[in-house]
Amino acid sequence: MHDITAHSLQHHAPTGFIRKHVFSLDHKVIGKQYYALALVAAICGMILSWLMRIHLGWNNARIPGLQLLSKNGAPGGVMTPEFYLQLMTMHGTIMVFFVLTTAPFAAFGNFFLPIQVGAEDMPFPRFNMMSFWVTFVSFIVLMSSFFVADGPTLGGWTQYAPLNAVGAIAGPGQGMGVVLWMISIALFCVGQLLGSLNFITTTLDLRTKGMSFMRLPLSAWAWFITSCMGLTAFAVLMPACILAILDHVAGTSFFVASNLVVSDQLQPHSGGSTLLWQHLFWFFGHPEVYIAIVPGLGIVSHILLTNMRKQMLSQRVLIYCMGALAVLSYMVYGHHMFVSGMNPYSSLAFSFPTLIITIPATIVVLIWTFSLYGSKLRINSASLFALGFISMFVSGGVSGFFLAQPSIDIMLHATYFVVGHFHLVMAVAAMFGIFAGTYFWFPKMSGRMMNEKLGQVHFILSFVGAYCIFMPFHYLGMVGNVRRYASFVDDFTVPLIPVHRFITIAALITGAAQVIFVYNLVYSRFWGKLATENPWEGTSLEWSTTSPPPFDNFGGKHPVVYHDPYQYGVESSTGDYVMQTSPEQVATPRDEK
Amino acid sequence: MTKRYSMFAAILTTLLLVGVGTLSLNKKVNAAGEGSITGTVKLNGTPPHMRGIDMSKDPYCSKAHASDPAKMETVIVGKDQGLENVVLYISQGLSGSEAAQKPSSEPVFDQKGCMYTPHVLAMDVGQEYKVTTSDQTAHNIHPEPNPMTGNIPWNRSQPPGAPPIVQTWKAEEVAIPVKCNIHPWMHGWFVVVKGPYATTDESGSYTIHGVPPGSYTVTAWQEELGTQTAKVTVAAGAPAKADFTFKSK
Amino acid sequence: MATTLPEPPQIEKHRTPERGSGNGGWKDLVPADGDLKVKLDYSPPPSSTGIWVVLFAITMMFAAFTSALVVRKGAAIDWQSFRLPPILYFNTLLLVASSVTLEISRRRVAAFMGGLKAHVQNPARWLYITLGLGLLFVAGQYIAWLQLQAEGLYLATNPSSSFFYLLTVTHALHVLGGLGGLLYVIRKLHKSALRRDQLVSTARYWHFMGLLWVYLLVLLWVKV
Amino acid sequence: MAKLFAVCIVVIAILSAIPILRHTWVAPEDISTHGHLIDEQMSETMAEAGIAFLAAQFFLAFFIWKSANRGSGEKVKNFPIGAKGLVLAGFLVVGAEVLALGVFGVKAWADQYLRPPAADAMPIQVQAGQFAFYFRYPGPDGKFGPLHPDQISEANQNFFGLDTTHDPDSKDDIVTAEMAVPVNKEIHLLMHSKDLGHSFFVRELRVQQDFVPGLDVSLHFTATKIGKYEIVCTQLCGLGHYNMKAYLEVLSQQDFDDWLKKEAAMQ
Repeated sequence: MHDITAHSLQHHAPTGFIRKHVFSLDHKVIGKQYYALALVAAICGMILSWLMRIHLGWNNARIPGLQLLSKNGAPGGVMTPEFYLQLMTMHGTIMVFFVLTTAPFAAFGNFFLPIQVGAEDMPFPRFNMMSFWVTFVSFIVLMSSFFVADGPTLGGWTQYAPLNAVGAIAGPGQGMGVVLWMISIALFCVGQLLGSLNFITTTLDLRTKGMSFMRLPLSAWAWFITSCMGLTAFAVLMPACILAILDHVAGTSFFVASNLVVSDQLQPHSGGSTLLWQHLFWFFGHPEVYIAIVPGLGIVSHILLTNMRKQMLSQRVLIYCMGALAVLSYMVYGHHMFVSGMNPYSSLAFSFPTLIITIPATIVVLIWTFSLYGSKLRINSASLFALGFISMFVSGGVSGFFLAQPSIDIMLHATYFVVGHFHLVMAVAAMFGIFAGTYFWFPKMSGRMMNEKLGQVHFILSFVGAYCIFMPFHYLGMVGNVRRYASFVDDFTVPLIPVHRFITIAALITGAAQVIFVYNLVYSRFWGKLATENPWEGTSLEWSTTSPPPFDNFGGKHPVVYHDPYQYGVESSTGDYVMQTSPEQVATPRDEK
Repeated sequence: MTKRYSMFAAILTTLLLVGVGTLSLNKKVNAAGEGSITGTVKLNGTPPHMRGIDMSKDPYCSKAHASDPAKMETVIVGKDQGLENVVLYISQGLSGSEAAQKPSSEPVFDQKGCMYTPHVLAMDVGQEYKVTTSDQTAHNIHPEPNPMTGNIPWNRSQPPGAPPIVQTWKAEEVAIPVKCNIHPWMHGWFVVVKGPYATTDESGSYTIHGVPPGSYTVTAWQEELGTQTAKVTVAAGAPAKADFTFKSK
Repeated sequence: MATTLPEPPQIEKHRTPERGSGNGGWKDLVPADGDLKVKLDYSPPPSSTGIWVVLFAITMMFAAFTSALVVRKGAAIDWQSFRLPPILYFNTLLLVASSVTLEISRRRVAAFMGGLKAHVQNPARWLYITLGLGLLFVAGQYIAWLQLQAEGLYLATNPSSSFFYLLTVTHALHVLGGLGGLLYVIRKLHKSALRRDQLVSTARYWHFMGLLWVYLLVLLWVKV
Repeated sequence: MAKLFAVCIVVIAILSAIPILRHTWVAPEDISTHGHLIDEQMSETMAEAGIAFLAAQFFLAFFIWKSANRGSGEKVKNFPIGAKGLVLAGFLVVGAEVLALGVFGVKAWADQYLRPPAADAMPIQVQAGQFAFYFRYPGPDGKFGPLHPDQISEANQNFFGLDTTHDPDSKDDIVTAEMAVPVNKEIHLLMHSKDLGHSFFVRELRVQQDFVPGLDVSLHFTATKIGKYEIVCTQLCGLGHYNMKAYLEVLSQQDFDDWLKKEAAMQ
């Protein structure tokens, strides 16, 4: 562990393919590896969601070739209920863990956190490398469950007990599938813990000369806060997974109650507590949602500032709000369990902090929106996606008003309203953050620009498409359409089927639009036009080095920081901005102090 | 040296195998000469009350039984006390090769009106059987064999219009309960035996075909009333007779 | 035992501010007028910050286990307490002793590196003793498990035994990790490439393992 | 592009609001005594959230339209109300709003969960299992017999594991596959799970509650409208989850008594 610091002291760029591109210790390469993993995972997850949507729109329709994916799950191309649930579980798991957690946090964070604080590398590069490869293995383990006897688990990404522990008798995929899921997630936790260790120490110890905390860019702040959350959350999920594996394999009874009769067979377990799993899981699960979104907040602020050419009304407030969100996220997890049989008084106790969360969230949105006033907004793919993020964040946020209240949750719990809510506020918003970050930082990561026209087409299609998909979910939920149903046999859901078909078509089109992005990414990587050092006229440290940065980020010398980040809208020799590294003195437009 | 010996052994075994093979072939050839066991299975006493089944959970099912309400099928008594769904098989007296013969017909287990037809499905070890559905609602088929026997439980659902599920059982087991979790009242049996078998019809009569001459023990199995055995001697051509009477509990 | 040490390493000075990475970042602000009044004030090397992060994660993990235990026992009708194998108390002594020896060796090595005592005889000795004690502890835990199994208490026998194995095994694994750290430090010392913060953070980890074990022992003693 | 984007935002915001305003998709009519509280809470929240939603989207669109691609000559300005003002507004407006919602919300929640059932409430036990609900009425003696999980056998339709030969209390218990309740009578629902986590959700009743394996929870409600309604499971419980249903018959007292007699005869 410790000699790694020594290693990074005498920095030599590795030679040889393996050390350079596969088992690399360079945080930049690791960041790219994370990004690639997230990209692959996202494509898998999206394809799964397509299959689900098709099945929901046209029940028991033959999907030609589906039987190739799973002979038993889709005999003759007709999707069985269990296969639908398996797809749903895998979609959720892949997206939440391997896309929304890895891309904005692990991928961009790895690449840019050390650069933005002015360090050569993370303090523990070997742990950093391990963190990626452990995550990679956990992804492989998860996907491998598609190929075991009766497929992956169908328990949903929350894997509620005792369904996750009683074994194959409870249904297909509950045998080997669950075990693989648990192992995969436990490994994932290890990977992210190692990552958080690096992020935190980087931010605390490796800031360069002059880089005080308040001079950190907002993105760096977001990653730092996120890594603190991750450290706490994943360190709780891992033990929970261990307990669940023991219940499943070793016959212990942590979560499984006594006298359960599954499919006419009395289970051997005794006295376990079902709610215990929910408490442990959601203590991780709710912060996890914020782990997915907070980096987005930081990235979006960073990008907006660069493209508004002026300062936010207050950077500090944004930082405090992100911190507040992080802290609150641990006090509200119970709002996932209002009707779970938990003490009704604790439901109330959990509902108030949940409502209070809307305050910092609202303030962030207000600051963003009203900072736009009087700015010289530059419209490009990056800023468009950043602005789209705000819109999505609002739309997904307001539905939180409803779900935060136990009384209304009686009506909306486990309906499509919830699905619409978390997809907008977490999934789509976070995805927009990822897209924005990609368009914004791609020049720095690859040394080439992305195609602007394609980017904007991709944006407008994604923006409209996302709303077409996820707004109707709320309406379905308000009627009382229950989620996680493989098909709709309830009489009253029949009139809703047209809505589902509309959603399905929208999903197919929007998904297809993502091909533009992938094409743009691949094409620009090799044939895009070369990027300058500072294409967006940004001020933070990543723009003061070459694109792509050299192995040690700053070519041997060490940047010295003279300014707060985001000195935009000033008169200086360079134009309307001053780099953090330039000693030039300018009248800061409106200082916060 | 050893190599040559092993070579010799190999040739010998192949010869033996061929011999056995031809023998068993001969058996098939003179199948006409084989006898059969026939008889009836009756119930002694008043037939137990078969409780009605409330299928209101799934409107499709309850519609299917709108005219004639569904009842449980654990003990079905036909005209003059004949017991239906009793499986008869030869528990003793069959040589290995005879037991190894597979009947030609493929047993079919259909799901109709959210009930199993037949309620009891007899089959040979390793014989392929087919599970079909005639319903417009999805069922799941969930046999739960005894883990000791080495039969592997499975659980798959069959949405409307899905192709039949074809499976086999690798070990003898009397009997494997089958259920549908989506419709908890749906319950049936797989009876896996070695050698020839028969199931009684609604009048309680049965015939086990293809029994080579010899003396055997025939066992009759009823899910509720248990088993009975009888010794019979089968002569070539002439069908042997074996009647059973179960006492109602 | 390779204990012959070459020249004592140089006295540790604050590293020159020129290197950005690995030596701690500069907290002092550079005023916008550009002239650098740089005080020699730097944050501790990453490894000694990192160790606190690691310890925090471990704490969270065992906190989760603890809450699980409390909830599970609270809900339980089937909880059967059993007598802890006495050897555990002996093991505790071993672990505490190892902490003491490690502390001794840490001071010696520090003094040695600081050049205060140029000729400390074999600063590695106490490290070896600590290592031995640690190994003994793990062995002792193993014996404790064997004893329980002899009594017919296995992992799945009862929630109480489940939690006992869970907590002790997880802790033992972490102790093994600490032993790895010690071996690493010893190797570095013999290569006279040891940095003080490496020894310090290893020591912190080890002491934490001791504390954690005492906590677990009390927990098990009260609850199980 | 900026203008197109701004227009998109406005159009989408309006389109999303229309179905709400026109009540295109609304929850089925409430048939319970406590439901109106939830519905009122719902509409209040909808009003506040809706306004917040529209306002935010419009402001966003407006500022994008105004400030996009302004000429290099112009200066950047700051919004007159600085950060302090906004933060204050956030705290006061949103704080008051959510606080109000929270406080009012307590009323609806309390009526459902904190108020104990009336003494004369009619007890009914519901058991959830893969993938069906079964209901048990105590019969004339008003007592539920004990459950014997080892005797549960769906094959013999002994869904609860009753031992009618040994337990006198179980003898007259009536087990049914659909749930009938007399109108305008408070029901005390005792919830028991046979195997896994399930949930009991009746939209019209404004009632949803999870089953907790190994822990029996209870629920109380009063149905006020005669009719047939759906009971569905909302807790993922396996492959048949989507088809885990039962029907709730709200009957007049007279019909209910007849129904109970009929069911008793079927035992």
